[in-house]
Amino acid sequence: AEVTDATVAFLMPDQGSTRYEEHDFPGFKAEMDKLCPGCKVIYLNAGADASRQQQQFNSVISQGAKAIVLDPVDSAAAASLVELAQSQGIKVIAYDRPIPDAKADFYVSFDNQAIGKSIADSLVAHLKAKGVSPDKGGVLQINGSPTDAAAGLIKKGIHEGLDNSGYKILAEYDTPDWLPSKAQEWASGQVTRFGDKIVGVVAANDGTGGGAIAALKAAGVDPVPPVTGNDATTAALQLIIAGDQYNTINKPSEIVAAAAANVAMQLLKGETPEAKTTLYNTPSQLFVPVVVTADNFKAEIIDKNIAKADALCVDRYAEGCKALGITQ
Amino acid sequence: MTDTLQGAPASGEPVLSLRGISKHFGAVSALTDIDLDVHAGEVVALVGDNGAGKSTLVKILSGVHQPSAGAIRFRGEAVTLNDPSAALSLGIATVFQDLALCENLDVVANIFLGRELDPLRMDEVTMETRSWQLLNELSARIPSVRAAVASLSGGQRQTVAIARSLLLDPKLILLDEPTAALGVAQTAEVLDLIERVRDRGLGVVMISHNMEDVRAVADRIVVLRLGRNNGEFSPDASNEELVSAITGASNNSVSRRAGRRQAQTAQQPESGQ
Amino acid sequence: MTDTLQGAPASGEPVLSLRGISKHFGAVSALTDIDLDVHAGEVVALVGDNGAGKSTLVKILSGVHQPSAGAIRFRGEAVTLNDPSAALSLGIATVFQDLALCENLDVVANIFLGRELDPLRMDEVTMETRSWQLLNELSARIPSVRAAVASLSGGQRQTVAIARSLLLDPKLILLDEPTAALGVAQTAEVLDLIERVRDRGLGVVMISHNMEDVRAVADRIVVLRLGRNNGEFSPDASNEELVSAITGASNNSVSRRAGRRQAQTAQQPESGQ
Amino acid sequence: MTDHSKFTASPTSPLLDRRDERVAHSASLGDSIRAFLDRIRSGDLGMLPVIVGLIIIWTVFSILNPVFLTPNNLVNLLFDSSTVGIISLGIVCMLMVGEIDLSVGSVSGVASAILGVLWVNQGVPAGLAMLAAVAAGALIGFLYAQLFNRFGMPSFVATLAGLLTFLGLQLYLLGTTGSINLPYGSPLVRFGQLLVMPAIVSVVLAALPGLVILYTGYRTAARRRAAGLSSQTSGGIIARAVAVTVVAELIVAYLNQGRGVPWMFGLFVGLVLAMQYALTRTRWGRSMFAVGGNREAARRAGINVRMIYTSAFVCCSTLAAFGGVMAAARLASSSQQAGTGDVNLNAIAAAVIGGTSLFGGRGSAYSALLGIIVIQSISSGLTLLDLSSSLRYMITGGVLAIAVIVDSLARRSRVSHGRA
Amino acid sequence: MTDHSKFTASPTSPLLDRRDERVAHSASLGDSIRAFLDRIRSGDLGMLPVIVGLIIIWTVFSILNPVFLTPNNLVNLLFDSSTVGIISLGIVCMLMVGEIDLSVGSVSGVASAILGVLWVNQGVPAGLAMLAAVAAGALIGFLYAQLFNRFGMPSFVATLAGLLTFLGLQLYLLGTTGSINLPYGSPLVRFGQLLVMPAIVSVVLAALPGLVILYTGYRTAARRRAAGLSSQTSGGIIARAVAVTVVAELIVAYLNQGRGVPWMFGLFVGLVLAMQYALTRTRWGRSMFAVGGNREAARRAGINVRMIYTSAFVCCSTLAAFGGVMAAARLASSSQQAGTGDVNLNAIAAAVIGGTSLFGGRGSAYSALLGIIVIQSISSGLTLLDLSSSLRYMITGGVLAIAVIVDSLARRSRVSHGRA
Ligand SMILES: Nc1ncnc2c1ncn2[C@@H]1O[C@H](COP(=O)(O)OP(=O)(O)OP(=O)(O)O)[C@@H](O)[C@H]1O
Ligand SMILES: Nc1ncnc2c1ncn2[C@@H]1O[C@H](COP(=O)(O)OP(=O)(O)OP(=O)(O)O)[C@@H](O)[C@H]1O
Ligand SMILES: [Mg+2]
Ligand SMILES: [Mg+2]
Repeated sequence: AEVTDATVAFLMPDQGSTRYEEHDFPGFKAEMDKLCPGCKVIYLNAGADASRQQQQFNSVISQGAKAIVLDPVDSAAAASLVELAQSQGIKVIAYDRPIPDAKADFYVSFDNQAIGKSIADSLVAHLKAKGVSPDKGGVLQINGSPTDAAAGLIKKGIHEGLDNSGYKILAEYDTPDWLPSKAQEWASGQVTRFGDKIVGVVAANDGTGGGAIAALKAAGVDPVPPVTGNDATTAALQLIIAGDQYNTINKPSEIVAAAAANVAMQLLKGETPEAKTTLYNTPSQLFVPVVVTADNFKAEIIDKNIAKADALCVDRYAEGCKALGITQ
Repeated sequence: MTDTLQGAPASGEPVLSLRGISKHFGAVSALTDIDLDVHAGEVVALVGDNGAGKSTLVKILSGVHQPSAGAIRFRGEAVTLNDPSAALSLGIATVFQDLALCENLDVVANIFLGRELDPLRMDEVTMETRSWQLLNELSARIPSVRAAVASLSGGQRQTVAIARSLLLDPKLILLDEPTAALGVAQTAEVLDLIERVRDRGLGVVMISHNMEDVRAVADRIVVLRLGRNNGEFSPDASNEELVSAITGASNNSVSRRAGRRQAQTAQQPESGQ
Repeated sequence: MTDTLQGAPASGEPVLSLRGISKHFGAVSALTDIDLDVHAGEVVALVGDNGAGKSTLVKILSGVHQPSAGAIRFRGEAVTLNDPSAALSLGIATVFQDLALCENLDVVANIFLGRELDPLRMDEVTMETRSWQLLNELSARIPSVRAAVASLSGGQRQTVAIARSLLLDPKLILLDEPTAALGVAQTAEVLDLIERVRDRGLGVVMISHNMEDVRAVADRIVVLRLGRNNGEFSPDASNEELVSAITGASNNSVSRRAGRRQAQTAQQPESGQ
Repeated sequence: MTDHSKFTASPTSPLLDRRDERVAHSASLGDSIRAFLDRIRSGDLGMLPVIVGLIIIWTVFSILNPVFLTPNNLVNLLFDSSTVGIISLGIVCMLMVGEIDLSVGSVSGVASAILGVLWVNQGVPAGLAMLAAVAAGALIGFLYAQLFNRFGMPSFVATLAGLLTFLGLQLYLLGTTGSINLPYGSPLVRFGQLLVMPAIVSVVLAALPGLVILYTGYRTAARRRAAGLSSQTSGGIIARAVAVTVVAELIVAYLNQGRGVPWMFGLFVGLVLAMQYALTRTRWGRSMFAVGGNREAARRAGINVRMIYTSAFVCCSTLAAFGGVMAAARLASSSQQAGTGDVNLNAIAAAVIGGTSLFGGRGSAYSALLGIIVIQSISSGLTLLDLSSSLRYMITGGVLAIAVIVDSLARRSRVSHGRA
Repeated sequence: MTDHSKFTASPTSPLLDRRDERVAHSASLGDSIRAFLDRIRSGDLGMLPVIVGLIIIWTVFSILNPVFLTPNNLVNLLFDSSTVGIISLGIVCMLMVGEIDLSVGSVSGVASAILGVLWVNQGVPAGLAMLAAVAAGALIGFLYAQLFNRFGMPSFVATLAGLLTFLGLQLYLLGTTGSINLPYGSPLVRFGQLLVMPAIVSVVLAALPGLVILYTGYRTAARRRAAGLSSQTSGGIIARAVAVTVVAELIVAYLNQGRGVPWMFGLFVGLVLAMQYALTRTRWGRSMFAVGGNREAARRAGINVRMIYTSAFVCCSTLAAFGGVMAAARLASSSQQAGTGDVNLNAIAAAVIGGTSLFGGRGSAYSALLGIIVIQSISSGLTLLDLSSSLRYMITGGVLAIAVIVDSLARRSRVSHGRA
């Protein structure tokens, strides 16, 4: 059947990172506009509040949404939303975070656990390459919010990467609300505690990574040991250019969001989208994120047009950009 | 140093008997070694200068403050008054100088506070009727008993506080300057009231700065000065006697003022108005 | 219906002149159509029953309340008192019935509140010395001027409030029951004080329920009843006259009580004590 | 001097409470209306300003997106209001005595965790698990009361410590699993998500308040007449009863065009009414007002002040726990995030917006109802608009301010008319 | 009747303020110490209980992990305390007049966003950008004051609306970038992260308070003697000055064994001292206490109550904005999350824990200093222990309660001794 004027909702979980508003939603909207110019897209963000997300979910149903792309605040709690929607014949596409307890119509995502594992693996490889002995010390692990399910997945992935790497985890911390200042405060304490035994920091996102870097710099640690990140925010990319941060994860969310838009349209038309894998019983499409370091910076970020060179390479970063070959 | 009283109407054991009561607030000794007896059917007036410790004594008797030292006997038994409710349940009703009303509640609620009729389904009609009766007994001019106490005049509030204390069936009534803010008519009613409760056999302790009122109703006048007992007088003691016991000097501002006015009116009898 | 006064010391234009002042609080008319004049060097006593509207009138004059209707002239000019600070800056000092002290501040701070010496580096030593002087003038017995007002006795607080008003150099002083909580000595000092300020040419409005005090210092007695003017008397008006103007009836509780007591003492002259 | 008759039961006004000539009274229905208009002018309006604010908000949102006023959207709004509303009702208790509870969010979270762990993980029957969760809330309240009464710890600090402690406990209870799904289709979850009253039940329930007003109105009027007090006219009583009934029935009828009136909302309103009764018509409620207004005066009146505080703390935490259970039912999940975020602030704000004073001794149970509806209306209205998060926050703030400005202005006018 | 001599300057006590025989005075140094012990027994201890609570916390944490008491950890603690401490100082202003500001977190976030956008993105000089950020804070405070004074909107609601509005503004300002790196190595970031006083400067500064005590102590004593008032003995003044100097120098010497005393902390302490001076020694401060204690009495004393409220709101928001700038410097970043999380609650809690009353009219600037050090000590102590989040929350709550219990017990004893 042809669909020309359906309403589709795009429900995102929090403002913890800007990606939803800066990448995911624009990507989704652009693809929807292409596929179905007459369709209406409703975007809502739950601000990390599961009950608010439920309220938003109900609200878009009363607004007549026929397909809902849902990035759940609480993966478990979202199960009831899925059932509620499906009982009214509304399609639900799990986005970004899976909904293990209910069978959504489709699941499109980067794999959060894989993200955790990649940043940890990348850091371990870097340390080994530099010949840092595991006896010298260990790494700090900075997780995301203790009340955030996605943070839990990343944490699991980081452990997968670190537990058998040979490098000890000196200490581990769940950052309340992903607050960079909390991460900074904790990292400062660990610097006094472990001194130069810290050979690296695995931080679950760019914000907490930035906090750790600030703590290391403030304690006068020089050179700053490698610190990971995730999300490829402008600030983090600049820190990589400046040599202060080791890596981040480039999640071209637009691509995933576009995929979600495609799936939504197919479901609305009554077609069955093609599933590459099945996760939690749900047909799924998983994208593999890329770890960005100084080495592949130009190739992954500039050449793939994730960020513009002239936006990144402002004054202080110009020199670093030259070094990385981004600018001449 | 004190005129001890001879023919007091005291009979049998006193309702209330204090021995050696002291109270310190930090470095200040508000009361030192106070003795006091009150008998049934007797009105004891407690007089003294500002800050003499009268209200502190009343607060100790009503369980608001705990004494630093000393013993209290009530109806022959040693008691400790840890709490105002302890004093209330013994049968000691108090009208406080600062009234202690809840400004956010209306007149009826204040009068019946802690003694509401029908705790689970308050009987507002009966409470309101009773309040009007009490207030009329005291000649109060209150526009509405449903107005919050915050909107009442000073005298109206004082009447409400007095009405409160009439609700109980106490053995001893403590009145801390009950007529200070009252009009002439209301004052007369309160003095009448004091005489009525005395005649019903209750003990009354009244604090007042008005020597005329004191002499009108008191059976015995106890003077405090700087937190110590400073003599006991009969109501027919002269004004000068009382004032000099209160101020601790026979040459005081009261006598000076009296002297000056006498001289003035003698000199120029027509310039007064 | 009123005894209009003949030989008042009023001369020239009054300091303060009210015409047709009314004040409504919701459904209650606290004041209706009040006229009042106060001249320089004159003590006007404002008397009336509880709730007669005396304090409301004082609050209007001190800018606390705004009148619902009527005109105020001060020293010949029509004024609107939107705010207490407006009244203060015109030279109207007030001692309120509820004192209006800050309980969390100490005595010195309260006395000098709003008029601290040296705003950027308060001169505590001078303020403290001056406070002691003022309080001693009033015969106050205050243990320490560094104690918070919350810890003072009722009379001590009233003295502090009166001391406050002495700091200003006002044209008109409003005293709302200034002696209600004061001891005999302090009352005498305050009455002296009123006479002194009168002699310095200030206008004084004094509210009191004590007819003796009123007659002692007032040049003119203005009676309010139920929010209306109810006559003006000279200080040598008889007690009965005044009381019946205040209560609105010649057969009132005061006269009844007086009659009863007379009868009593006549019958059994020895049973009094 | 001929007017002293005014104070001996004058023939024109023989009623006990009508003898003061300074007070203007209303006798007829027309007079009542005039008095009411007078009160409006002088700003003594009770809940009216908040309702006006609410109507403004509703009008604006329904202009911006007509979906807002559809019955089903309102039904959702009522579902969402109920959970935080119940918590806010507890806050009203605390504010009444002049104290505050910052930990209601955490306590509701702990309750939802207990429910999930006991019911789903341990297999305890749902009823028992609910009971345990609510009892845990009561225990927490009792604990706070001990800290407050015995150690004199300010409630702000005690409950701040509790906020952290019980958030920790919640995380601990949910442990590794993170969150627990409550069985979809179980009565509890159905109650929280789906169950609405049958139309006829809702119509009957909506008629009840009017009937109660009629009955108690007549009874009280008769008793007052017998006691020689002024009393409401029959006309006045009937007018009020009819007005209340019409409004209630209209609301119900409108909601019944959609899914209908949620049972959960019915429960919430029931709790509000019960609390309002307890606060205004029982000695306990009177004591709460007294303690909040003047703690020392209440103590001197012989009120057991400590017990009143204890009851307020227990009441608040118990309602918070119950609200947490309801929130879990609504969400069909006991999650680590339950009770976090803005639950605390919303619950307190609802009570304050509804007109309960933060400083004690002034307020009503209705403020929780009205306040939470204001807050949820803003929230629900904004979900219907396409806005970026930054705009959304700014508009929420702005609308909140506007909703309250009406009330504040009314209160100001009340003050300037000497009625505060 | 021989004792009237006591009231005409008696030979034993010719001083104006020593004429009341009921008061026990202390004349010699020994007497002073006895009076001090007396005060301890009666619970009139000022800041002492909080300090005792702090010492308990420090002891426990240093037993659990000796790193806690290393100079460098304490230096970190002081850095971290300074930012929220400055915000908390603003809260002290608000609490002093009996109002509250819930939006300090958002305001600090907006300030940090303004700083980042102007300085880094727009290339405005750092100093100007800072000024703009702080001015924005002042403007926000002025806005609140208008809502409060003109519309009578309760500060709780006005600032709650502000919390949301300014969070939105912060997100809006940071817009697409999300967070902005402040240049490492710039003076501002170095100030926030690295700059410590040279040892000699810190030693000199630490000696200042003692000198000031000596100078003003002697001067005041001389003036009081001249005015016929009782005065402190030289012994007492010297003892106090020496005690303060020794404590300050010991702290400084210890910190100098590590990185040294942060300039940022010096700035914070300077602000605290300035605020304390303003509150206790100027007419403005006196008016703040008066308005907080009894608004109506202050108004009747001719104080411009509205202006005092305005100054409190402006002061609070300005300090919040300045704290936000400092926080951005500390983190070397203006992020969307700046000022969110527990900044609000920590800032308010610090003031309350330090002994400033939520109900107005009682408190001191020192409470912000002490309170924030308590809170940061708990937080810093816990970062040194490897704990799961759930335990971390529970322990934070528990430790907070214990820190305050000491103070609460002392205050109780004060009440029972009639000194509250
Ligand atoms: N809570 C308190 N803390 C400290 N001092 C107090 C306290 N209460 C009373 N005092 C002091 O105790 C003394 C006696 O006060 P009290 O109120 O008993 O006086 P009083 O005789 O009632 O005076 P008045 O006639 O003025 O009412 C006063 O000097 C007062 O300052
Ligand atoms: N803010 C207010 N709101 C409502 N009614 C008020 C308010 N203030 C005063 N009233 C009413 O106005 C009337 C006059 O009060 P006012 O205080 O002026 O009396 P007063 O003459 O000073 O009496 P008293 O001798 O008892 O002090 C009283 O009936 C009182 O209830
Ligand atoms: Mg007294
Ligand atoms: Mg009065």
